[in-house]
Amino acid sequence: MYRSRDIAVQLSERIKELSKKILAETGRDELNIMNFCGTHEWTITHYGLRSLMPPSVNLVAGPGCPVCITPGYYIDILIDASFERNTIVITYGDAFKLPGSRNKHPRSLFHAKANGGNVKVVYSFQDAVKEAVREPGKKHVFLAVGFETTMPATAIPLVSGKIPRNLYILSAYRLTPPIMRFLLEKHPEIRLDGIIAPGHVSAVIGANSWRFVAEEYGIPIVVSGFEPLDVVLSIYMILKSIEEGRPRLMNEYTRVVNPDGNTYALKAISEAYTVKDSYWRGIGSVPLSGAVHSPRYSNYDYLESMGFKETITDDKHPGCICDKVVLGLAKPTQCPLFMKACTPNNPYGPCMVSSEGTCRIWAENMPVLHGAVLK
Amino acid sequence: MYRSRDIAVQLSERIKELSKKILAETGRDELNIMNFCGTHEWTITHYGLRSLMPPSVNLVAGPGCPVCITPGYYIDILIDASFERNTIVITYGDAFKLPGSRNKHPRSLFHAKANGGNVKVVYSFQDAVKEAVREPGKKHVFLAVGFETTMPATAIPLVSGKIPRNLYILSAYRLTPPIMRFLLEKHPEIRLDGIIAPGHVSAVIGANSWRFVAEEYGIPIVVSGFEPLDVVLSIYMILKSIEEGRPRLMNEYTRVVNPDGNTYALKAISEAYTVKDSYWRGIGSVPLSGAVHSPRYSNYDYLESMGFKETITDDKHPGCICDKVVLGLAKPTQCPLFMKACTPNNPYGPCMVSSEGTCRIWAENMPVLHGAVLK
Amino acid sequence: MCLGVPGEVVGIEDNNELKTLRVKIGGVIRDVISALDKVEVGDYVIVHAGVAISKISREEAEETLRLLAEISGV
Amino acid sequence: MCLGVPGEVVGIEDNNELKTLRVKIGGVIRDVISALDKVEVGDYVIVHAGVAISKISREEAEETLRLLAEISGV
Amino acid sequence: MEDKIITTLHGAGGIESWDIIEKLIRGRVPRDLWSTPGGAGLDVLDDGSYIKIGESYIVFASDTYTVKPLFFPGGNIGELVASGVLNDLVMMGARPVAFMDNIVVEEGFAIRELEDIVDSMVRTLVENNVALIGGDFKVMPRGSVDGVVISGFAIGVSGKPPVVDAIKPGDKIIVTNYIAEHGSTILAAQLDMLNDAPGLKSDAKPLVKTVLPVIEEYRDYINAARDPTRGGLAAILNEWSRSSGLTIIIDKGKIPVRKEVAEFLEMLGVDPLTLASEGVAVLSVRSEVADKVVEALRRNGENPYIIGEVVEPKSRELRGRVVALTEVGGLTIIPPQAYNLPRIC
Amino acid sequence: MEDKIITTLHGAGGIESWDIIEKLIRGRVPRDLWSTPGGAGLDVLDDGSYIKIGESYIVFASDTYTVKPLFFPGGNIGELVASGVLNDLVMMGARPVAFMDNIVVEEGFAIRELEDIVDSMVRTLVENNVALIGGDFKVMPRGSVDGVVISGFAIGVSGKPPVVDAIKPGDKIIVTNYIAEHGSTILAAQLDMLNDAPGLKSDAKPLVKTVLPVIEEYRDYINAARDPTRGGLAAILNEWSRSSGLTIIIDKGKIPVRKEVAEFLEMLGVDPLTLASEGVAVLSVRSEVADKVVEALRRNGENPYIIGEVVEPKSRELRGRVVALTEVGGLTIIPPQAYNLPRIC
Ligand code: SF4
Ligand code: SF4
Ligand SMILES: [Mg+2]
Ligand SMILES: [Mg+2]
Ligand SMILES: [Mg+2]
Ligand SMILES: [Mg+2]
Ligand SMILES: [Mg+2]
Ligand SMILES: [Mg+2]
Ligand SMILES: [Mg+2]
Ligand SMILES: [Mg+2]
Ligand SMILES: [Mg+2]
Ligand SMILES: [Mg+2]
Repeated sequence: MYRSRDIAVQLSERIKELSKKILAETGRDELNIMNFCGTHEWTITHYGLRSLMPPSVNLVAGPGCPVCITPGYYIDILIDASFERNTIVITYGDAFKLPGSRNKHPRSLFHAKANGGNVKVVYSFQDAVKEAVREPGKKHVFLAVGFETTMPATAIPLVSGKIPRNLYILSAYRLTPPIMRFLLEKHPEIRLDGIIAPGHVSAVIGANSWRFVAEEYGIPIVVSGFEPLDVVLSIYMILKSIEEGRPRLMNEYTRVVNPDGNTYALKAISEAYTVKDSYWRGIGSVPLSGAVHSPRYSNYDYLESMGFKETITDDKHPGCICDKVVLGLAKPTQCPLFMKACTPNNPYGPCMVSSEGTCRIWAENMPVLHGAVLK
Repeated sequence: MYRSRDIAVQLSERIKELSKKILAETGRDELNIMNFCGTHEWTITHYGLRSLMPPSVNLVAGPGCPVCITPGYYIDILIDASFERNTIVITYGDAFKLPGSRNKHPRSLFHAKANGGNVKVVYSFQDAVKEAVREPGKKHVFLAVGFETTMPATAIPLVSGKIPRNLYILSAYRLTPPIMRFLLEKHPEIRLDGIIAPGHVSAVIGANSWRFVAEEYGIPIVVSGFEPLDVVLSIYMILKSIEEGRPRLMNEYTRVVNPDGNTYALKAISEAYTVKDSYWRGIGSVPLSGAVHSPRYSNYDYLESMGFKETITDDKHPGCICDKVVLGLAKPTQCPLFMKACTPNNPYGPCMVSSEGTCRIWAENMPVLHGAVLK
Repeated sequence: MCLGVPGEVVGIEDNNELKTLRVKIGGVIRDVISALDKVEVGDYVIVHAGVAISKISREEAEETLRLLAEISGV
Repeated sequence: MCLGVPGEVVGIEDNNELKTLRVKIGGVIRDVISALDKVEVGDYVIVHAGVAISKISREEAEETLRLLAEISGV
Repeated sequence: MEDKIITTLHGAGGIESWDIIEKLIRGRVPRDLWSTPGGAGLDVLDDGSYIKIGESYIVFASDTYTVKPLFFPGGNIGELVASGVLNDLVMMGARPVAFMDNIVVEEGFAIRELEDIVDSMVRTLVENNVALIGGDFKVMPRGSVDGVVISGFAIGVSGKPPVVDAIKPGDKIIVTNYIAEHGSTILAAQLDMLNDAPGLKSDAKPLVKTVLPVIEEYRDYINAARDPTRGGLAAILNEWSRSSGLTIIIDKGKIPVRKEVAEFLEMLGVDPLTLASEGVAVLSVRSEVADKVVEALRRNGENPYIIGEVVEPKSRELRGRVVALTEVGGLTIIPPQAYNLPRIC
Repeated sequence: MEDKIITTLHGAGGIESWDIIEKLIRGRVPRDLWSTPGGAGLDVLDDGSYIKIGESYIVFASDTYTVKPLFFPGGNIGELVASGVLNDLVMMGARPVAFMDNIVVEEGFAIRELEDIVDSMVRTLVENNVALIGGDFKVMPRGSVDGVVISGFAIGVSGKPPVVDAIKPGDKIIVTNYIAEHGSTILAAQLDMLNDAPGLKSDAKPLVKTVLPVIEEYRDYINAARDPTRGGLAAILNEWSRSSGLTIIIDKGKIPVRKEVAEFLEMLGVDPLTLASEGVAVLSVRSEVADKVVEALRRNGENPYIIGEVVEPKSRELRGRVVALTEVGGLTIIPPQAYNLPRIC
């Protein structure tokens, strides 16, 4: 039902009508709707939702791709660790090909593995626990990337005391409301007419976490599910709220997200982690936007245990404008390297790496993004 | 020159004449000459020397094949060791396929390796030292098989203090004069008309070590080299000494062997090793015929360090008459298993394993051993 | 980010402190960590990276489908 | 047992306590442990399992060959 | 900065594989030795190659199987190598007559398991009346190879010129059966999820009896045939569009993916279009016979669907691209992406 | 008690190899599928196989190379796979026309080295005017395979029936060049003795230009041809005598072994007869042309010797045996023994 072609076509008609009306009433040329979350971007691309939009409705990808914003020096550290005797680095598939900040080989955990580093890809943190139990004589380091959605994966086992002593966690977790606020605060130049808020993040932190967007910045925001019709419906809801002149917080994903989130999970998270200012790749330091293990669990914290200082180095690759792309401030086609020195086959910047990276998506979908018609 | 066909043919003529004369004079049917040493056996087989002898001259293989006489329980111990974490068993090629005493898989170091045991084959003890230096975190055990010739390989490095602490030696060394005396003493039923003494053993211990054979037992004995003509000449010398009625110690291999041997090497051996009663596979315990590390070097002794007691178990395979074959008391064809349950392809007893094993040699050479002619 | 898939809870195991759920995700049955306070067999949950992070409300789901039908007129 | 091959000493190295010889065995040049008291470059030795266990006397070798020739009449 | 070592991407069947084969192999062989006179080889880089002897075409295919695990639901490496290599001949329109197997096995491997593997391989050959005329058997020391690797080499004959892939505008694209069955099974095995996903099963099977007769019957109307192994359907369609400069449009809603497979892959975030089949053919046929081909395939026991068509590119950007009409009616480009990892986002 | 796992002996080319191929492969294939009608395959277990198409014989050979090290004095695995597989065709009396390579490479392998390997392989093919018409390229994860393994498949044609080994009483045995050159080089490399033995060098080379013309010219007089690879000369002569029931007598003094090779092997106690050559042929030819064959080979640059002859067995025990007249005039049996280790006694 959430993938019905008939409903999609009809909804897309409603969206066309509504946008036409809004543009006529406001005298604007176009409307910018930011999908914060990388998985929304995946839904949009995979189901070709942009081609269902009228040309005046831009769907702008936001900073919700963890591959794009994870600091390169975490990767550098783990590349080195993977070559240590008796150390095994464990990662989700997503971060496997993420380049570090150093301009030398091996540049990613994928390449480290090809060069003989010990790297394993797992589907879940529990698989990492199993690995560590299976090889008690070896040190294991788990790269914990992700937003609030993913934090329970380590927080719940941590507070339950179920993690073996030879498994360390490198917390690359980042928090989403702070980056949203940072974006709206520091970059007023980007005009957003609506925001699609991350559904599964909200399942943990609650829909109310986004109320400030509507109330403080006057931008309609919808917590959305990830089926293609969820997204199309969310866009419709945004336009409707613009049309009505009532920018507000809406929840399209009520079947999963409630106003206050998962308080049980949030308790575990706040027990296991402490919030602190953190670096976002290419963007810079964002206040209270990251998480380290709280003192009680600091013996599981890889950086802490190994004595690494989180010194923030500039990990932009020269010429790459990924920072602007990630924040929705520029389109990939504005990057001089796009499809020249930087291609999906041979990525230069982080946004070209992951299948959710905006530059990668543009590179692969240019023909349809540009509105080329088939018949 | 030592492989000249012309000389060999002429010498073989002389041997025929001489043996005819001796048989005529003594009224005997045949003459038994024992080649003590496995490498002499190799020369005899490889160059087809038996086919150059008259039918009345039997060349009988003696107990000088280390593969045949090394106790199976050494192999059992090392098979187990090869499966220990961080232990590497190192052997000369000769002992690689030698079966242990247990009637279950894996039966040899070769099979242990195939099953995942850590086993390395080296050309020399120095290669074992290199391995141990290269992998300092692992325990290495070197299987030191051999007679006096081979003892300097470990004795010299031991007394020079040049062996890393992670390299242990399992001394399976055996001494040759004691087994010779044992054979002559305990088995007067085997009538030997002459003995070819081991040339390279004698290079270390000196030709005089064999004087007792001639003086106490009245059997002519020749220290011989390993080229085919060395062996043929030695046989000639034995016959000559019989003909002259002067059984004595002779030295055919004067270019390498002197009367007193290598006193420098003997000093190192007596510093590093202590003589003791030892077990010979299938034969039993022979007084003062083996060597363990002397107290000063006992921390390199694998059995001592690991607390193994040299308990002598019967490691004969039921039905196998290898003990008698090794002592020259029986021919392989007298074994009921020969070429039935025991073949070179699927050896049952130790004498069928090595290319020097008497049963193996007979199995592979029966057609010519039986005197089949070609034309 | 945050790929999540819906599944039905078909079993619950409480290993002192750490609760795991046996979840049927289409034809796949998998043990996942529970990040849920209260959960029962028969509940539908969202599984993300091997963790059940949220329950799914059947009524709300129907409500959304109703809304879709209403707006699209299909 | 005891495979031994003749070779010519072409170099000597004395690493405190352990003497090694560089020996030319036909076309092969190999470092072996010396079990010999006195040895000089140009000497011929018997190498067994990577150890020089004995020197070879050129005169005695010739004597043996002479003996072979004499007995065989070749 | 290009990487100077081989990575698993080079063997995954996507762009990196095409590149390395281009640079490492094809670029090093003089053009006149890409094939024999009257034959085809590196010049076509198709499922197989052929030489011409008199009026006959002798067709060859070879592939090496390195699959882990060696035994999986629905088959094992022995069945796989036989059916995989025979299928390449079928895709060329050739009738397989003989096979050679080169087996490389690790010291310590259980003979019993090796027998099971060979039995499966031989059974597949026998069932299709293919002779096993030779091969090789090598043992590598423990730790030098993981279990068993088998190279298969198959020989087929054809009276007509073999099918060399050249799609034409107007062609219909037919998929003969459910896709991604093999790839999803292997992925589950590698993630230790086979117990979790009991509905998965490799589709490994030879197409000699079901697809070959149809190719033979409609030979003059079949412009391309390929088995979507490494890289899956996405890789093949991209190869076809790229090499022809045409556009392929597929309707994602029509691609046959079994429910159990779709659900499993959705959980992992992996696209079924990128996963291997080992008992499926993709055909590009002239539209006038498309329905008849579907019917004939169905009669032979396959489960075929017309999933799309070939068109002239409507813009420069659409040259050589594969466009999909999605389930909800949107348009998206299908890139050739062969590296599949579970993802959390 | 038989061992239930694969050991390195099973791949060494001696009796254990014959046994496993018999039990594992040949015993599992129905007799009517050992070859195609008019062709030869498992029924002859020769250097290659063939099928018959009209009046032409299409001949095939395949071998997998797992050699360690990959680079050695005198060549590398790329040159080896090309010349080795072409030589099998030459031994069948067929002219090679095409080649396919299946490369399996370990993740992390240097592309530069792989290029060197492929360059050598291609050069060997080009020099012999053999087309490279296809193949496969697979990457295995690090640790799953040691470096590079290559399977080669070669295709040749012959107007006459290929040479299927069947020695006859009275035949002379000819060895075309020095033996054990390749095997001793590899053995030295594996024992880390290459620096000690600078005179060693693999003989890997194709025999297309030197031996094939001679086989073609004297085809009707050549009863058997084989390249003494795994197992060396000892294995081949034993195979021939065993399969024919005849006796082969060789004169050890006439077997060409280069001095450097002989000296090195004597030091280790390894028999040159059991070590591989990769650029040598052994021929069993009717005595009336033996000298002419030797002369023709020598004109083509080879270094041939008549080393023995085939006779009727003079006793039951001599049936299927290889007897050697030794350097000193003694007689000894040459067993097929393929496993070579240095020994101290
Ligand atoms: S195209 Fe490449 S270099 Fe340019 S912004 Fe995107 S990722 Fe960075
Ligand atoms: S034939 Fe076998 S069983 Fe009999 S004595 Fe010899 S080794 Fe022992
Ligand atoms: Mg194919
Ligand atoms: Mg192929
Ligand atoms: Mg294929
Ligand atoms: Mg199947
Ligand atoms: Mg094709
Ligand atoms: Mg051959
Ligand atoms: Mg072959
Ligand atoms: Mg071959
Ligand atoms: Mg060469
Ligand atoms: Mg042949």
